[in-house]
Amino acid sequence: MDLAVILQTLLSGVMMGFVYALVSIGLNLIYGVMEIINFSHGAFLMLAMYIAYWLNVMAGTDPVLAAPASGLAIGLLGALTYKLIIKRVMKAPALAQVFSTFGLLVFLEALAHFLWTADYRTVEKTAFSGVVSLFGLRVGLAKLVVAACAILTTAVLFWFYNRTKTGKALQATAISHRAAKLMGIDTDRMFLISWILGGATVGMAGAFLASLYNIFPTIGTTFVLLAFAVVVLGGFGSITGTLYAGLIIGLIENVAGIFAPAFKYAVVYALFIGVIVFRPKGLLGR
Amino acid sequence: MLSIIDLRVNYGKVRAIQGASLRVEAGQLVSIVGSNGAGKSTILQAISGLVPVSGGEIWFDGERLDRLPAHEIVRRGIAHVPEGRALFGRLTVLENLELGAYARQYTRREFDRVLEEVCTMFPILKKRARQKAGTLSGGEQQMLAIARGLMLRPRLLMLDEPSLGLMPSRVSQIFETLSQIKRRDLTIVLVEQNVQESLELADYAYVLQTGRVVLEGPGDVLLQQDMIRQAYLGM
Amino acid sequence: MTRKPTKETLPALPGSSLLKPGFLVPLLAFVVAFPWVFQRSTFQNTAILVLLYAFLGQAWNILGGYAGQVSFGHAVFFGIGAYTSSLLLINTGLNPWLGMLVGAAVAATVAAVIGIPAFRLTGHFFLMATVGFGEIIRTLFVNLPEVTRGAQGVFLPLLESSIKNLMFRQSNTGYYYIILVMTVALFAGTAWLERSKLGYYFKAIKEDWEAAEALGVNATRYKFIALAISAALTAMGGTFYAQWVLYLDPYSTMPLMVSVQIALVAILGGVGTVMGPFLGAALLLPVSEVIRVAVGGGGRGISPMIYGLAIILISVWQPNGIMGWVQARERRAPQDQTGGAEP
Amino acid sequence: MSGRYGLFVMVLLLAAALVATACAGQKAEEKKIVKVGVIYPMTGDLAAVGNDHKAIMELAQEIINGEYDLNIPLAKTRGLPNLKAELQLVFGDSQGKPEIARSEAERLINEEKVVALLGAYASSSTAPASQVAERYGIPFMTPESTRADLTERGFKWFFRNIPYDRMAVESQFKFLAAVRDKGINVGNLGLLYENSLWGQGAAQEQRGLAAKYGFTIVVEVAYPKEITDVTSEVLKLKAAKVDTVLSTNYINDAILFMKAFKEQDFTPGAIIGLEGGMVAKEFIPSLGKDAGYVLTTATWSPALIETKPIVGKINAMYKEKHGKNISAYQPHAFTAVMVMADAINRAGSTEPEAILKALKATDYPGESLIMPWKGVKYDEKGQNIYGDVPILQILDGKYEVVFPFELASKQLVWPAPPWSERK
Repeated sequence: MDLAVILQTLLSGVMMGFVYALVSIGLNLIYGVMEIINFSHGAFLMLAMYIAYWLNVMAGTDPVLAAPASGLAIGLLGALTYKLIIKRVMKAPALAQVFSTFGLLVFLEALAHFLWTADYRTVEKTAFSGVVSLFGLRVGLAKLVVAACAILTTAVLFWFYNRTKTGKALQATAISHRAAKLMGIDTDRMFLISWILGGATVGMAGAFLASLYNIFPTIGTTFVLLAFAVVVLGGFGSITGTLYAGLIIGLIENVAGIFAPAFKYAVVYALFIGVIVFRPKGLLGR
Repeated sequence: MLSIIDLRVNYGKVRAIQGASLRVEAGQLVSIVGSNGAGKSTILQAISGLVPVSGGEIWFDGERLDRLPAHEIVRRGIAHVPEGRALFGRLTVLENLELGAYARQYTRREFDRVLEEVCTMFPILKKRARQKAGTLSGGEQQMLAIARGLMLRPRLLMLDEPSLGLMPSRVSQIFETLSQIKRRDLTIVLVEQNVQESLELADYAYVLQTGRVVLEGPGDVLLQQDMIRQAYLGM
Repeated sequence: MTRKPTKETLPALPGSSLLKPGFLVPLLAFVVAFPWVFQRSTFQNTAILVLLYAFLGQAWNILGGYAGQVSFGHAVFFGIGAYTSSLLLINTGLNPWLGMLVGAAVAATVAAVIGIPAFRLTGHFFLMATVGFGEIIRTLFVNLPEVTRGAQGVFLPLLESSIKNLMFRQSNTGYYYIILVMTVALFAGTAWLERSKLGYYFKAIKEDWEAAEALGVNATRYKFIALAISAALTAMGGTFYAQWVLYLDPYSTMPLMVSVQIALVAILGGVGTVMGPFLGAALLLPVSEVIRVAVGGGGRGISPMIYGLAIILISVWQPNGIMGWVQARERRAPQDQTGGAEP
Repeated sequence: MSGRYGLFVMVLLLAAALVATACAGQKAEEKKIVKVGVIYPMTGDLAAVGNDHKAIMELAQEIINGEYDLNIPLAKTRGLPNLKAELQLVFGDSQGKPEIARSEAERLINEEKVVALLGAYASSSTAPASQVAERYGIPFMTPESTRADLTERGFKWFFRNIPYDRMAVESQFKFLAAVRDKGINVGNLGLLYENSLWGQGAAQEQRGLAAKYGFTIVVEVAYPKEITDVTSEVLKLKAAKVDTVLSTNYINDAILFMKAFKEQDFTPGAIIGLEGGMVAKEFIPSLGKDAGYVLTTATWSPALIETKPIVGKINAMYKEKHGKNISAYQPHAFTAVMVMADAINRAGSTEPEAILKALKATDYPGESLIMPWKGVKYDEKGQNIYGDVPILQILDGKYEVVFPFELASKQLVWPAPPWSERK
């Protein structure tokens, strides 16, 4: 195998890595703060993709520019999910929590099917088409833009999480609800914020991804299992970890794709199990 | 300043506190002593809103606390340094202190001044500012927990077993610190297993047994009581 | 006194009113008479699905409900059971009943191997690991065509109709009674388990792993036992499914959705209770069927919408499942009685 | 106390609801009606297909029961003249699940008393549903399930109109051989396929036929169909110096691969698909000009709307009703209704054995089909032997027939121009 292929594979892996990281961050945020797995995360992603798609069809908005709108909308959906469902099952057994978000997943996917049918849709009017060639390495411009947006969004979130008072309070809540309360942190508000942020990031991710993928009601499921792997690998509650884990999974997926494409997700899951068993706090967990 | 009237707390069927009344006057250091499971920690948790109150009332400066959520109570100026310290181990010492001031809307300058003030009491924390809280030694962690509570500039400081699990030399250091804090006219509620020291320090003290106040009085008076001496001091 | 439904206020046998003859005898009479009363094949097929999922849900319940280890990977054991007996039948002509036992043994073995790493985990981590194993094993089934015929799947040969062959050509009644007997036996076994030492150990592990260890219960060992029993039973359900549908492939027998459906039946019914999985299956499957018939074929996803909504509502309002509701009524019942005695 | 009775009442109510909803469908027995059952996925992942099929099959039913001036058997007369009855299609929803397909087949046979079954799109549903039909001795016709061994089960009651995968793959290789005979360099083959039932089966056929026709396969890339990134798969093809790609994809992955081919500047001489994604209605709209030069087998082609009058007429009727053209596998569903109705009419009876006999004697004329086939005639396994599989190429944004050469609507372009030279 020549060097060019290896480099191209690595590059492609890194690009996908950023995308996976962005898709996963919201999941991690919510789990980190509340210890609730949001199974409907994939449906959030799917809805965001549809928002970007319809904005493109109706107003000609480029999907990348639709990100704020879809981020806002899905952030709101996150808030509603928290207020209407999660808050009511917080004291319930963990199983009820799992199934409430699972029910939401089924509901939202069916809703998308009802509203927009099962047809595959593709964003047709995009400003970023064509291919960028650099030292013989080739990347689709759209993918490059998506990766850049993913990095930017992650950076902003990172800043928010580590440099603002609310960000610190979120971290404190993630570490211990009780200790956070003793600091005068309104944990209920932090839960709400984590759902809003979780929704908003996956909402933006969905808009970015809309230009790369076909859009259909069950598209989210494809990503969400990988997102779980990313979150576990990176360690719960760690944004940096999620970023690195996204990169690792992107790379593994691409390298495995060269050698045994049929097994590539199996390799990812095997690694994922290995990590949770031997390093339950994540590869980079503290 | 703080008055607790006929407080009752249940955990499921277990009645942890079954009608306890306590008073804390401004500027006092009040000790609560009692054996394990007597309900000492539960009283502090009830005050700071961590456990729901099943009956009775808690008043603080003319305001009823027992209906408020925990974060509102902290905003009233009540700092609770819980048993086991509840530090944010993944965060740095400085970040822990910042979070201690979360409920206060300090300006940058005010924050720096409060931080300076607290750090003069615990110089070691300044040295460790960038270190993760989880990597500190037990004594240092306790210092940090107290310092974090002080960052609130509390009107009432509640300490739960500050000396628990520390080496004897560290224990005396903690009590040294406590008396230092006391000198600054802060109102303090102290829950301690080291009955001797805590009573020596206390202006007033309560003895708890199975969720009830069985004895109360000024610290030095209680220290003379036979029951205390037999039950807790082994004399 | 508060009347919150806490652990301490539960009766010794939760939901026991559903285990009394007053409820069981009419229920049994109903299920035994069912195929004679309802001869339409829709009813019979739905009833078979209900019983099959009650069986699978109960198998899941032993691990997930009693021993408290929540798995989202049971489709693997289901698939292993279905495949083992079917491949043995095709390749060696082994009787499906024997194949069922072999499948159960294989599933238990695989379960034990999975358990070695997975039982180092708890809670959400264990759950995620079972999802991962599910995906890995399904991938293996797809990609080892020499053994499993890969994605091509397996057609079962049509044998003569008989109980011995576990195959009936014209009528569903045979299938119905076989799965009925299997289900009743499993439910009786579970009722026994609940009172047995083993069941007690399981519950101890679920409530407090460390305390169980401290009491001298070898928690890990009993977790393995629960997993092996659960996997073996699930595999038996798989064999029944294979003999009934007569066609298998990894995408339709082993997807995550089957794992979730198995767990869902038990959870909606009420985990850690004997009757829970039956109630869950009896509610969930016919309801989705009724919605589908009522809304019509071209429903464009209305029926899954209602289904999803129903799951959300149940988890919000009755997080302990249908049995939670039954138990709440039972707790109220004695008070009603005393209330009635007073003038 | 009332808890357990409440529950019991609940169960009974449920049963009552079932009875009520099921009975609602049972009335209007006055008119003489012949029922044919249809099983398709109406909900779930494949719902779009099922609903599209239902729409066009209802059109077929209308044509049979009404009077239309079309050159199709039964069109000019009302209903089934030999039985003096109307045809009624009864639809069942498989949800795309084998066990539901099985249940629906039984329901249609036992409760709706259908005389024949059509369906069920996915081979994994067709297999169990047709097994039920076999057990009950009712004819089962699949319009579009292509899995090869469906007709290898030795079933007496099973019929298939569509040329199955082996025939389509055979067509790919006949085409390759013909191209080679013209002096074009076909070069090394690479197999690219989605790793489930369909893709694995196609690859198996392709391996066998490559050996038979003397072509070399240098690389095989099987990928899971839920794939999110295909760059490494494309690199693998590129690194293996593949000249011709035989590509078996669903629509989602087909589009991802085409995008990645372009991104990685991978231009094989030809990309030859096996229907599926390459003929899906979204393929050309999603890719625009990047879909150009793709070759694919196709049992049906939209080009027929213009080239074959009968297809144009049916399409016009469909378009008037539903506002869109017929596409992909819909014509197969339409054809199945027509062929089955014709057989029942010829049988002159609703006795299964009579219908079976009529089906076996089927020789449906090609000019009455909205398919490009010579006709419909079954071999002893129930496979339609007249199903030809032409090869289409996407030229100027349209599907054009390029093979067999004598039927070509446009000249084949091989090799495809490199990405950089496309306008």
